[in-house]
Amino acid sequence: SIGTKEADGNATGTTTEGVGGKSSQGGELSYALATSPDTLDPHRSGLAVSVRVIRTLYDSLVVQLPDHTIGPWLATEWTVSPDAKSYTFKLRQDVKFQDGTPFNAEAVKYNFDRIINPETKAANAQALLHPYKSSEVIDEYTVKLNLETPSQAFLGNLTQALLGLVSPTAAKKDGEQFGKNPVGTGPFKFVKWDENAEIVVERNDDYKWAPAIVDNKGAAYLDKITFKIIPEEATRIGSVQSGQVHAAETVPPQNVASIKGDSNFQLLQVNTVGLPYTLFFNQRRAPWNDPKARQAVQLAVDVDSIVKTLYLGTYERAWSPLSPGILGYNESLENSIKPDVDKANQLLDELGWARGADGIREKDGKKLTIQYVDGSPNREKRNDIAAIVQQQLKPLGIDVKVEITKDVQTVVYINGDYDLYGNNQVNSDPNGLYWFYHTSAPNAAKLSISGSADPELDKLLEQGLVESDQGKRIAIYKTIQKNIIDKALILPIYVFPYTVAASNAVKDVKFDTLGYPLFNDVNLLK
Amino acid sequence: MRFPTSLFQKRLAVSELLVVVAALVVAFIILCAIVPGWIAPYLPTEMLTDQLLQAPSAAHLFGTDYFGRDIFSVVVYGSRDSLFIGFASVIIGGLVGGLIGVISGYIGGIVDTILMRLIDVLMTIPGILLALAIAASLGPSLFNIVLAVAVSAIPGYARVMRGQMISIKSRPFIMASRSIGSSNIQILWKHVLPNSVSPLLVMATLGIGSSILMGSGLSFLGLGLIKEVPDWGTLLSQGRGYLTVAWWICTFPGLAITIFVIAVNIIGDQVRDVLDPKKRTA
Amino acid sequence: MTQLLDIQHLSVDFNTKKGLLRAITDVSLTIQAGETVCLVGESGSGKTITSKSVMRLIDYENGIISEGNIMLNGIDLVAMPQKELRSLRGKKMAMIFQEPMAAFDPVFTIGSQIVEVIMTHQQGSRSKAWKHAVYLLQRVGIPEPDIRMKQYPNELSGGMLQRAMIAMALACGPELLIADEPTTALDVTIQAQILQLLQELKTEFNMSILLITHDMGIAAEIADRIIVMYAGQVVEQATVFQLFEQPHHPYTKGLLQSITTMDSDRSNKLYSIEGSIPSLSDLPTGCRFHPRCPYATERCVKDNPPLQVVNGRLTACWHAEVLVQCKDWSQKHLKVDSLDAPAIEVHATSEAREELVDGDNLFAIEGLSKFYPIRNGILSRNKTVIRAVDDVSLNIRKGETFGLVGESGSGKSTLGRVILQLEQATSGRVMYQGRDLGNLNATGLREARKNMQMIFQDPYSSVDPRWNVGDIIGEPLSVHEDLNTKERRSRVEELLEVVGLDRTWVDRYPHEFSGGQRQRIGIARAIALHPEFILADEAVSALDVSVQSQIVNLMQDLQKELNLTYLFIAHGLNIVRHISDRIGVMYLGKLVEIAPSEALFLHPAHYYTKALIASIPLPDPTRTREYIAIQGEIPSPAHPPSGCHFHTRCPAATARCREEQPVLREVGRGHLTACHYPAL
Amino acid sequence: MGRSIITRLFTSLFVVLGSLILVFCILYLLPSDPVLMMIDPSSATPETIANLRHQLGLDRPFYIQFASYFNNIIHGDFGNSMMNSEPVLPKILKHFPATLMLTIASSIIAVIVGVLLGVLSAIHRNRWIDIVARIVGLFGISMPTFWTGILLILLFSIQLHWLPVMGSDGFKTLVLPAITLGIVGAGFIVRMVRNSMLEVIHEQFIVTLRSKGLSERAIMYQHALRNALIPAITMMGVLIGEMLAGAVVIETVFSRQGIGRIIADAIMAKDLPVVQGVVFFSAIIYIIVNLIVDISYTYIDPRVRRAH
Ligand SMILES: Nc1ncnc2c1ncn2[C@@H]1O[C@H](COP(=O)(O)OP(=O)(O)OP(=O)(O)O)[C@@H](O)[C@H]1O
Ligand SMILES: Nc1ncnc2c1ncn2[C@@H]1O[C@H](COP(=O)(O)OP(=O)(O)OP(=O)(O)O)[C@@H](O)[C@H]1O
Ligand SMILES: [Mg+2]
Ligand SMILES: [Mg+2]
Repeated sequence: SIGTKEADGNATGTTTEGVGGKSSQGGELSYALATSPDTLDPHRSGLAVSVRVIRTLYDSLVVQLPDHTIGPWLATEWTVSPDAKSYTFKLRQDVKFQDGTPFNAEAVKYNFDRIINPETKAANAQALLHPYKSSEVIDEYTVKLNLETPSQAFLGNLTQALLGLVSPTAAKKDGEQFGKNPVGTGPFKFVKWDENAEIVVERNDDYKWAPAIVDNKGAAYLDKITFKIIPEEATRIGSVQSGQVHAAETVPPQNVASIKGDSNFQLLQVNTVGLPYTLFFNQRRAPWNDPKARQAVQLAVDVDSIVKTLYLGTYERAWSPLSPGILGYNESLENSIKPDVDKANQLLDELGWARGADGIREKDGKKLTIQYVDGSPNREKRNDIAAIVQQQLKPLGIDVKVEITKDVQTVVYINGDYDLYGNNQVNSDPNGLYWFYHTSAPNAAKLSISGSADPELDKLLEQGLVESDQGKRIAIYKTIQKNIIDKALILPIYVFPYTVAASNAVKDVKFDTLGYPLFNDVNLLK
Repeated sequence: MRFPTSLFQKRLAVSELLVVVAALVVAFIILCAIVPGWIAPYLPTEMLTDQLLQAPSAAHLFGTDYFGRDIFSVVVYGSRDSLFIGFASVIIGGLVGGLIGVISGYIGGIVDTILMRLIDVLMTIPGILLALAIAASLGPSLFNIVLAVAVSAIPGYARVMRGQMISIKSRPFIMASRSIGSSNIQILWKHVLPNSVSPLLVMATLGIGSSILMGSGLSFLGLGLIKEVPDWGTLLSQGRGYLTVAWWICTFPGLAITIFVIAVNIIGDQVRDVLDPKKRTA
Repeated sequence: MTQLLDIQHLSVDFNTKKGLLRAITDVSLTIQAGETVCLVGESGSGKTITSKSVMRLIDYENGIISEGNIMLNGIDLVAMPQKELRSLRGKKMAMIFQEPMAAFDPVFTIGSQIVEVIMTHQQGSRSKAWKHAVYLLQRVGIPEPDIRMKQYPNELSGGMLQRAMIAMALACGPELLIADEPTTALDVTIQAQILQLLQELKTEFNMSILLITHDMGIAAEIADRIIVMYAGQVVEQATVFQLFEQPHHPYTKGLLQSITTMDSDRSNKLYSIEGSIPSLSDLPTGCRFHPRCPYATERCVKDNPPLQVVNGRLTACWHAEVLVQCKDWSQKHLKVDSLDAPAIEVHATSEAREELVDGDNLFAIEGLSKFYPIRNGILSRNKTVIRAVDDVSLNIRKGETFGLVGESGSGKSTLGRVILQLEQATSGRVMYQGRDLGNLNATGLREARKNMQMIFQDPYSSVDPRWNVGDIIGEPLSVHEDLNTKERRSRVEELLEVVGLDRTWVDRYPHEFSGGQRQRIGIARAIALHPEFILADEAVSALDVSVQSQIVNLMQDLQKELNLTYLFIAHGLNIVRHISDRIGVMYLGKLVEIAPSEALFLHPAHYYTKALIASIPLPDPTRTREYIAIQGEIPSPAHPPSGCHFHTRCPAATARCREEQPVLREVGRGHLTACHYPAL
Repeated sequence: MGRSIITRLFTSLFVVLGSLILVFCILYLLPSDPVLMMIDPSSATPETIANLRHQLGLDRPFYIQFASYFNNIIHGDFGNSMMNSEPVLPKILKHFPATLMLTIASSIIAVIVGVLLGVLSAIHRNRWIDIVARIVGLFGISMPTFWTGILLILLFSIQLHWLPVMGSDGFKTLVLPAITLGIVGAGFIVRMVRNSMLEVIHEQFIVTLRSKGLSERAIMYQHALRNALIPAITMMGVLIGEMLAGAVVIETVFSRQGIGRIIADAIMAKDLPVVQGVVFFSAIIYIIVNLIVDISYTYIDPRVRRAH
C-alpha cells in the first residue's frame, strides 16, 4: 500500500501508519535537506531548515498538542501567576543532557538568560522569548520565569524548537562554536557536521522523555540519521528516485504527481502553521497607503489562478493573514474575495489614476507603479508569483516593477524601498501577527513589513496578546484577520505544505503542530 | 584576389558548409533579437493558464512552460537580452582590455609592468567569482550582469592585445614607417592597430559565447537577470527543475545557447582563417 | 653506366582549392651512380617539387604524381605504397634541407634524432646506433660530438646544424642524397665549408647527389651535370662544361648572364632577364619562356618545344640550333681571370669615381657603438651586453655607394639602423651634413628623415600587408607633404612608373605581386620624398639572380637621376662589388677594413676580407677554387675574443693579435684596415 | 632558475595583495550589512547592533579595516567567518581537498579526451573525424555546465542507476561532476591541440622526419604532438583556473563539498573574511599552478630552457 497520506489544513501532527504495526529497530535514515542549516545552536538559528535538525537534538519545556493546548514535556506541570507575569515550572527529574550534565532548574535558567544575553547573538529565539525578564531557581527541579508584561503567546512559544534547551556545560565550553558541537536532551545525539554535505546524528539510548505527540516514548528506533544537504531541486529529488537517500524534503510541485504515481515512493505532506505566504503592501508609501488603491489590486490579482498555475494543485490558497490550523483562524474569510477587474478599474478611476498612452495609469505626471521586491533564489516559486502578478496587473494599468534581490534585509527592513513584499512565518500562536501589523517602535532597528500605523489594529493586537480567555482571544484574532483583509493590507497567497518524498521503506514519520518532522517513531522496513 | 570563383562554388567542402550553416543560424538569431515580433507567434508575456506544460506541438513549437507561455516565443524574445549580454560584455571587455593591452604593449617599460601586474590581479580571481562579487555588489540588472561578465573578460583581451602589440611592433614594416618619419601615434593608429585587431576579433567572437554562458551561470547561482522576458540563461535556469516532467522547458533555451555559441565559434574560427594573412596569401 | 635515378615524363599535380594545379610537367632526368647533378632555376620553377616527388613526400602535401615514372635502382617509386617507401627513405635515399634550424624537431636532442633514423632502418642496439651517430658527427666535422649529441637544435649554430643534418642523412649510407639548397641560409664562409664537406663525403660514401641551388657558382663548382628548370619544365640538361661553355637555351643563357661576376664591368648595367616567372595557374602558351625571351618567334608562342638532343645535350628550344650559331650568342659568358692576378684593368669610370675618395661627407660617423644588454635571469647581476656595433667610425660621401659586408651577426643592420636614428646609439655621434643627428628633437628628426630613407631585405614583411600599393607608396607623402588625394595619387602613379611598375596597379595589395615587384614598391616608397640618402639593407638578397640584376640596375639608374647616396648592405659580395664605390667590412661589430671597391677585391688587406672573397663560389667549372676558406664560425658577440676579434679564425694570428686590438690605419690611398699584419 | 622563482614569488606577493584589495573594494560596495544578517534586527536594539559592528571593526574607515585585516594575515590569522564565527583557514583547508580532487579528475578527463580528439581531428583534417571531433569540442564549451550536469544525473543516476546523484565521498561520486567539468576543458583542449597540431604539421621538420622514413604514427605522436603540446601547456594554467571557477556551479549541482560553494555562499552573505580567505587561497593556487606550468614548459621546450 502507498503510505501517502495528506494532512488536511486543520490536522497537524499527522502521522503515517506503518504497514506491519510493529516497528523494526535499527537502521540509518538518510534525509535530504533543501538548504544548509545556519547553526545547530537553537538560540542563534533563524532558519526553518535548522529546526528540522535541531528538533532531533533538543527538547522543549512544553509541547503543543494538535488541539492547540499545551502539554508537558521536560516540564511536568506549571502555574501562571495571577498577573500573568510569571510562570513556575516543575521539571522532570530523570532527564540529563547528552554530555551527562543534569537537567534542572539551573539549566533552564541558564538557557533563557543565555538567550537574552546580547553576547549570545541570539536570533529568532530572542523574539520568541519576548517579554521574558528573568528566572528564579525555586529548587533543583522548580524554576520560575518572570515576564516584563503578560503574554498569552509565551507558553506557546516555549514549545518551539528554537527555545529548546541546550546543555549549559557544553554551551559554556564551546562558546561561539556551540552551534557546531550541539548538545541537548533530545532523542538523537550530534555526531558530525560536514559543511555543505551532511549532518549526522545518532540515537540517544538514554532517552525516555518523549512528548505526547509521538508514540515511542523511549529511545528512537533508528541508529542514525544522516541529513544530506542538497540545495539543487533536481538533484534532491533525483537522489530519492535513484535510491541514494531515503527521503527528501520540499518536493517541487511538478514532481509531486510523479512521486505520488510511483508505487516505490510515498509523499508525505503537512501544511505549516503560522502566517501563510502573504504579499504585504508597504503602507508608508503612496499611493498604496490608500485602502482603495490596495483594494483595486486585491480585486485584480487572481490568486486562485496563481496558485493553481504554479503549484499545480499541491498548495492551498491562503485567504487570511493566518493559516488554517492556528488558534483563531477565521474560516469566514475563505472565498470572500472574487477577482473583479471592472471594480478594480473603477476604483482606480475614482482615485484619479487615468490611463496614459502606454496603457499605464498616471496621475500628476506620475505613473502608477508597484515596486515588487522578492528575495533570491526563487524559493517556492515566489519570483514566479511576482511574474504573474506583474502580468495580471498590467491590464489594470499598473506597472509592476519586479526587483529580485539577495539582500532583502537591507532593501525591505532597512530602506523600506518597496511597495509589495511577500513573507510568511511559521508560528505556534496568532500573536505572530503582532510583529507584522503593530505600529513599530520608533527606535526599532528594523521596519515592519506592512508599515501599519493603525491605532485600532494596534489595540486589538495588544488585547490579543494578553487576553487570557481563550474564547475572547479567538474572537479578537478573528476580528483582526477580517480587519486586515477588509482594508486590503495584504494579499494572502498560499499555505506552504511541508512535503517529503520518501521511499516506501520509511515508516512512521510524524510532524509536530508546526509541520516539523519528528523521528522518534521512524523505522525502516528491511 | 583572382581566384576563379566558379571553382570555389563547385567544391564546397563540409567544413565550408558548416560555416554557411553557422552564419545562417547566427543571422536568424540576430533577426530574432531585432524583430522578435515577426517570428514569435505569441507575446512572451502571454500566460495561457489553460495550457500549462504542454509538450511541443504544432501550436506550440517548443511547448509551453509552467506559466503557460509559448516557449518558442519566449526563446525568440529572450534572444534580445542574451545577445545583449553576449555582445555588450564582449564589446566593453574587449575595448577596455584591448586598450590596456595596447597601452601596455606599445609603451612598454614601467607602464607595462604596472598594468600587467594589475591584470595579474584580475587573473588570480577566477572570472565567475569576480562576476559573482560584482553582480552581488551591484545587484542583478542587465547592465550589471554585462559589467560583471565584461570585467572578468578584461585580462584575456589585455594579454592577447599586448602580445600582438609587442610582436607587431618589431615587424619590419613598422620600422619602415618609422624610417619614413611617421610619428608614434600615426604608426600606432595606421599600422599597429589594424594589424593586431584580428586575434582580438577572433577572441571576441568566441567571447560572445562564453559571456552568454557566464550569464547563465550567474542565473543558476541566483544572481541572474529577472525581467519580464527572461534571457536564455535565466529561462534555462528556471526550467531546470522541470527536466523530468517537462523536458522541453529547459531543453530549448539550452539548445538555443548551445547552437548559438557553436555557430559563433565556427564563425570565429573562420574569421581567424580569413584574417590570417598567411592563409590568405597561400 | 647504370642509372641510379631515372625520372621519365614526370608530371605532378596539386589538389588546391582552385582545383588541380600542375606544378611540374613532363620532367625527365637521370642520375648515375656516383654522379652529382645540380638542379637550377628561378624560385618557383619546380625544383623542390621534383626532389620531393622522388622521395614521394609530395603525397603529404596534396600532391599527386599524375604521369611518369621514377625508378630508383630499378625499383618503381611511383607505384610503391607509402609503407614500403618508408623503408627506402632515409636508407636508400636521404634528403637535406635549406633551413637546418627548421628541419630539426626542436624538442629532441640532435643525438636522439640521428639515432632515430638508424633505429628505424637497422637492427641493433641503441647504444650501437648512438656510437655510430657520434662517429658520423665527428666525420662531418663537428667538434666534441659526444656533447653535441645531447644538445638541442637551438643550442647549435646554423652551420653546425647543417653538418648534423648531413650526418643524419648519411646515417644509413644512402645511395642518393638530395640536397635542397643546403647552403642558401648560411654565410659564404660556412657555405664553402659545407660544399667542401659534401664533395668529400660523396666519394667516401660512394653516393650520388642531386643538389638544388639557384647559385650558378655552386653548380659550377660541384656539379657533373646541370639541369635547368623553368616554370615546371626542364629546359636544358648538359654537363657542367657544356653548359658554361655554351648554353643552348635562351633562359640558361640569361641566367648565366645575370650573374654578377668578380670582373663584371661596374660601369655597365647588369644583364637581366626581363619580367618574372609566370604563376602556375596562369601559364603562357607554347614555350613557357617565350614572354621573356628576346628570340621568341610565332612558333614559340604556339607550340611547346620538346626536350631534345642538340649538340650532345638536351634542350627545349625550337631555335637552339640556330641561335648558338649567332655571333652575339657565342660571346663568352664568363671570363674569370685569376683573382690574385693584378692584371685587371681599372675602368675609366671607376677612376673617375676614385675622386670621390676625397669628396664631401654626407655622413660622418664617429666612434659609434650599439650595445644590447641581455638578461640572463631576472636577478642576475652580471649584465652581459651584445656588442652589436663597437666603436665604428666612417664617412659616407655625397653621391657614393658605400657597401657594407660581413658575416651574419656582424652588426651591419644594426649599424644602419643606428645611423638612421631608428635606434639610439650607445655612444658615438652621427653627423649628417655637419649636424649631430643624435641631438635633434622629435620634429627635427622627422624633418631629417625626409632625406634619409630605407629599403628593406624582405620586400614582403616591410610593407603593411593590409595596405594597398597606393597607400604604401603614398605614406611618406601623407606624413610629410600636404597633398590632396588626387595629387597624392598622381604622384604615386609617377613613382610606380619610375620604378618600372604599371601605374594602374595602385589599388593592388602586396601579396598580388612577385618578389621583385614588391621590392620595386619598397624602392618607390623610399624615393617618394626625393631623399639624399638611402640605406639598402640586403635589398636584393632575397631575390632571384635575374631579378637581383633588375633591382640593382634600377637602383643605379635612380642614383644617377636623383643624385642619391647609398649605404648598401649585402652578403653577396659580387653584387656589392658591382654597386659600391667603397666597401666596409665588418666583423663582430668592428669595422675591420674600408677600401675602394676594386682595391678591396684586388688587394684585401685584412685576412678576414681575404677569406670572405675566397669563399665566393666561382661560376666557372674550369677553375677549381682552392679552399683557403676560413675555418670555424663567428664567435658570439656577447663574448668576443680578446685582442683582434678575428684571431681565433685567422691563419696569420700571433700572440700580439690575441692581446692587442688593432686599430684602423691607412694601408693605401683611401684603404684602411684594422690588422697588425696587413696582407699587402 | 631557482633565483627567478624567488623573484617571481616576490612579485606574486604584490599580486596577491592586489587581489585582496580588489575583492575588499568590491565587497565593500555591497549594500548589505553583515551584522543585520547575524542577528535579528527586529528584536535587537540599535545599540546592540552598533556594539556588534564595533566588535567586528566594521565601523572603522575602509582602509583601516583592510590594514588590520592584512596585518592579521601576515600573522597567519585569516579571521573568523562572520556568519558562524568559524575560523576561516581551517574551513578552507577542510573544503579544499574535495575541490582539488574535482579539479584534478576533470583535468585528467579534459586532457585525455581533448588531446586525443585534437590530434585525431588535426591528422584527419576536414574529414568526418575532424568534423565530429570539432563539434564534440564545441558542444563541450557551449553547454551551460549546470545543464550538462543535470542531464548526466538524469541519465546515469536516475535512469541507469550507475552512479550516485550527489555527494563528495568516494570515487563514484566524483565521476559525474568530473565528467561535466571535464567536457568543458576537453572542448578547449580539442581546439587548442588541433590548432597547434595543424601548425606543427606544416613545419619543415615534419618533412624531414618523413624523409627519414619514420612512420606517420611515430611522426604524429612522438614528434608533432610533443611540439603541439607546448602551447597547450601554457593554457593549462588558465584552464585550471577555469575549472576552479567551474566548481562553483558544479559543486552546487552535485551537492559536493568544496571551496566553490563556500565562496558562493560567502560572497552573497558578504562574509568578508571568508571571501578574502578564499581569494587569497585561489590567488596562491593560481600562482603556484602557473609556476608549475612554466617549469614544465621549460622542461618540455628546450628552447625556453636555454633562455633561463
Ligand atoms: N603544396 C602545394 N600546393 C600547391 N602548389 C604548390 C605546393 N607546393 C609548391 N607549389 C607550387 O609549385 C611551384 C614550384 O614550387 P617549388 O617549391 O618546387 O619551387 P622551387 O623551384 O623549389 O623554388 P624555390 O627556389 O623558391 O625553392 C611553385 O609555384 C609553388 O607555389
Ligand atoms: N634588438 C636587439 N636586441 C639584442 N640583440 C640584438 C638586437 N638586434 C641585433 N642584435 C644582435 O646584434 C648582433 C648584430 O646583429 P645585426 O642584425 O646587426 O647583424 P647583421 O650583420 O645585420 O647580420 P645579418 O647578416 O644576419 O643580417 C647580432 O648578434 C644580433 O643578435
Ligand atoms: Mg625550393
Ligand atoms: Mg642584417
